Amino acid sequence: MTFQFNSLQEMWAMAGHGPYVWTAVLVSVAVLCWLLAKPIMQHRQALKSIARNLQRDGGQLDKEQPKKKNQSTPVSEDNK
Amino acid sequence: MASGRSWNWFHRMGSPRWFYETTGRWLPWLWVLTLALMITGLVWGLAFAPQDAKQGNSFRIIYLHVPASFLALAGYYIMAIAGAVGLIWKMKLSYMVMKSAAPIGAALTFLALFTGAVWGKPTWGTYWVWDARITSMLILLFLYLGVLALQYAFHSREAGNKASAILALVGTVNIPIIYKSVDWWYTLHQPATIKLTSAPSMHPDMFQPLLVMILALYSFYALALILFTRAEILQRESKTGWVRELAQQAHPAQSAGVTK
Amino acid sequence: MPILWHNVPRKNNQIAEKSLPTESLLTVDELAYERDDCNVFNPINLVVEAGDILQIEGANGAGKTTLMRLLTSALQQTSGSIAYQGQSIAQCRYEYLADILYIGHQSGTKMGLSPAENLRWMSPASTSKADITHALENLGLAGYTDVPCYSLSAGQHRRVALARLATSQAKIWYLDEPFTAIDKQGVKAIEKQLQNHAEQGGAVVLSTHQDLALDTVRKYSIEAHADRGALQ
Amino acid sequence: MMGASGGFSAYVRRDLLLAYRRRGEAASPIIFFLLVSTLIPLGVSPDSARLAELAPGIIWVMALLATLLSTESLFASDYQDGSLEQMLITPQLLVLPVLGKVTAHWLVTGLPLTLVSPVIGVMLSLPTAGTVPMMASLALGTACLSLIGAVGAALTVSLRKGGLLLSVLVIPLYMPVIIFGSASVQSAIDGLNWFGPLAVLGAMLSAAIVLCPLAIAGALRLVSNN
Repeated sequence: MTFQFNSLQEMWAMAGHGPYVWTAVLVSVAVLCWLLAKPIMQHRQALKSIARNLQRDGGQLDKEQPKKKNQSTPVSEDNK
Repeated sequence: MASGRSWNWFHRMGSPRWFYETTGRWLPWLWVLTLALMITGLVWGLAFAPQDAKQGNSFRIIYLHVPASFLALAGYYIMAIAGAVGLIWKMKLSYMVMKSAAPIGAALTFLALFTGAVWGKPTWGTYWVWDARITSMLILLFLYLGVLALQYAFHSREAGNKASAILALVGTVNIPIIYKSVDWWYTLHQPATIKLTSAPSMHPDMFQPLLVMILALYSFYALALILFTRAEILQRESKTGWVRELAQQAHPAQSAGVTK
Repeated sequence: MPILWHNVPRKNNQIAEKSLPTESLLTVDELAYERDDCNVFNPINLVVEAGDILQIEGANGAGKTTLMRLLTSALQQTSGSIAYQGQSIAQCRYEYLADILYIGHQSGTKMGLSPAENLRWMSPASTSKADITHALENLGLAGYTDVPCYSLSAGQHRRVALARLATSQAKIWYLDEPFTAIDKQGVKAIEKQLQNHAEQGGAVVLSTHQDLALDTVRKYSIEAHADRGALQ
Repeated sequence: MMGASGGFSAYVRRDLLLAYRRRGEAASPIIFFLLVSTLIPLGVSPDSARLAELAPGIIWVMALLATLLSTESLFASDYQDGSLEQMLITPQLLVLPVLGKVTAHWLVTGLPLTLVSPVIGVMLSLPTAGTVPMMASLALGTACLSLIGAVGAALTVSLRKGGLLLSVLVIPLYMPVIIFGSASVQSAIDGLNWFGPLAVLGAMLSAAIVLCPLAIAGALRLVSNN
């Protein structure tokens, strides 16, 4: 395994094929990075907006849970 | 029931929370593995692999093109299987995985097409040739776009999930047929082009970095899929207690007012 | 493959103790339906016996139509069970479907067909031509039996669909807002049919905002689940 | 509620009757087929040698588009007037009425297209050796197209603007059909054996008859409700 080029310049030029190879590399790296960055941003935004909603609802987290449970028991049962 | 216990792991796996917490532990390792493989493969392929006798340095694009094509196709099957699991066992998590797999697969298919076109210019003298593999890739891209478009066409998330799962399954049945047909069609028309070096006949010095790059993309795929799915889980499970706690821990300043 | 769309509802052992009489025509236990992770209504428990006329009440958006579609198995419940004569409708699906009649918001009449053809299509194969004409005439469609449906009014469309009640051999009738666009006389005629059906041992489940003139009607009201309020 | 609505043939007959009542609308794919084929000589060249070279492919592409055009409405009116809902609760396997409806659709679009195609063959100076293979491949191929298109139609039935989306979903799935359809015509013209591609088309049709109704039934049950 040896370095195939005499210098970095030569590697950049790739004997005339440089533009093609490096375009492919750059675009690939960009797309792959985007694929990782996008979910990370989404993740962050989701956490932020959930936290914001919690604040807006002012402690709903504690109040809401038992209230829901009450309501989910059958309310109207008028068979028979 | 005897079967009840052996299916336990399966249902636990279906829990978004379990998935979120478990993959959270894997993530750092997966990041390290992906980056290491990717850097090794790229440097090896771009700088140390010998150049191709006929194609010269342009052949180095293979280190991006082939792994991307691999994962693009495998990704479709992953998406379809996730969709099928969702349909059969009504597992919410697998729909989330399916939904996450679609953009990743579409992006990788685009990448395969793009690198193929860039590679085609120095090799064939033109960016686009109706080569069997490239045509199949193009159809695969359309299949991905169909699933993505259908997913977002519905107001109801559930309807979108089910519809795109069915479409993905139909596509899975069709993919082998499409590939075979396109292959056959290509041999029928036989345009005079230079055949690309196919992997098995490659020199080991060229093949080893390719193997590393394929592994790198597999690892990358797993990483991206997990990241997308985790983001999706947070959005969908935003009403559950554990996600709320998570949000409060992440942004204590914003939810500080709650306790007052 | 069919497993894809006929799932067996989950067992609910909380209510199992409530000794259900097997002869009940329809038994609904803790029925719940989630749409996009939101419960549509509070869990529903009801029993329908032969001879019952059950009116489903509820505000707009409470989930009356959803309930109707669950009962007719056009939708699959998220949890809870529906049993027909003591047997889960997932198990005796075709038997159950052969014994029910459902008229929804959209009545299912084809514009391109005449009322007689429509009724023919929606009636049991054994229905005679005279029965069909008679059923249509009973609902004030005499003289319209052979004109194409697209020349009829909305109320007349509804009447064509409701004429099925006369030819049907189903035990349970599910009627979703049957009186929309129907005039007073029509309502009376249909109410009479409902009563007859009940007296002959059938059952009717209908949703309507109108007060029925029948004295034997039982009412069941459903409420939108708190989940859905939280969304808005 | 079993009755006349049950079964495969009842749905075929009803849909044929409905199509007959709306003849003008039912004929539009055929008219489209004829109209577009007059555009080709205008757009490409009236030179019969050049037309003959392109004819197999062009006829197939147009037949595909004509079928696609009519596929959107396959379940749309049933969805709007509530008869789809009734179909879902008939006490029988859903694949039977589904297959009935698709068969009727083929009888109304694919079959007339096949019968009209020799006329278009003449207009586009398709060599006479290609006429019989063209009709045979269109007959088999349009049946495939109807079945595959119906999957897309079922998936998009509850969407208000499903038409464009339908073509995005369905055209990639159509590709094997068009490859083998036009290839059988082309091989006949070139004096080669054209039964091979036709046999593949037949195999595709039988696979589609088995698999597509399942997908359609599943799509209607799971998606049209929401």
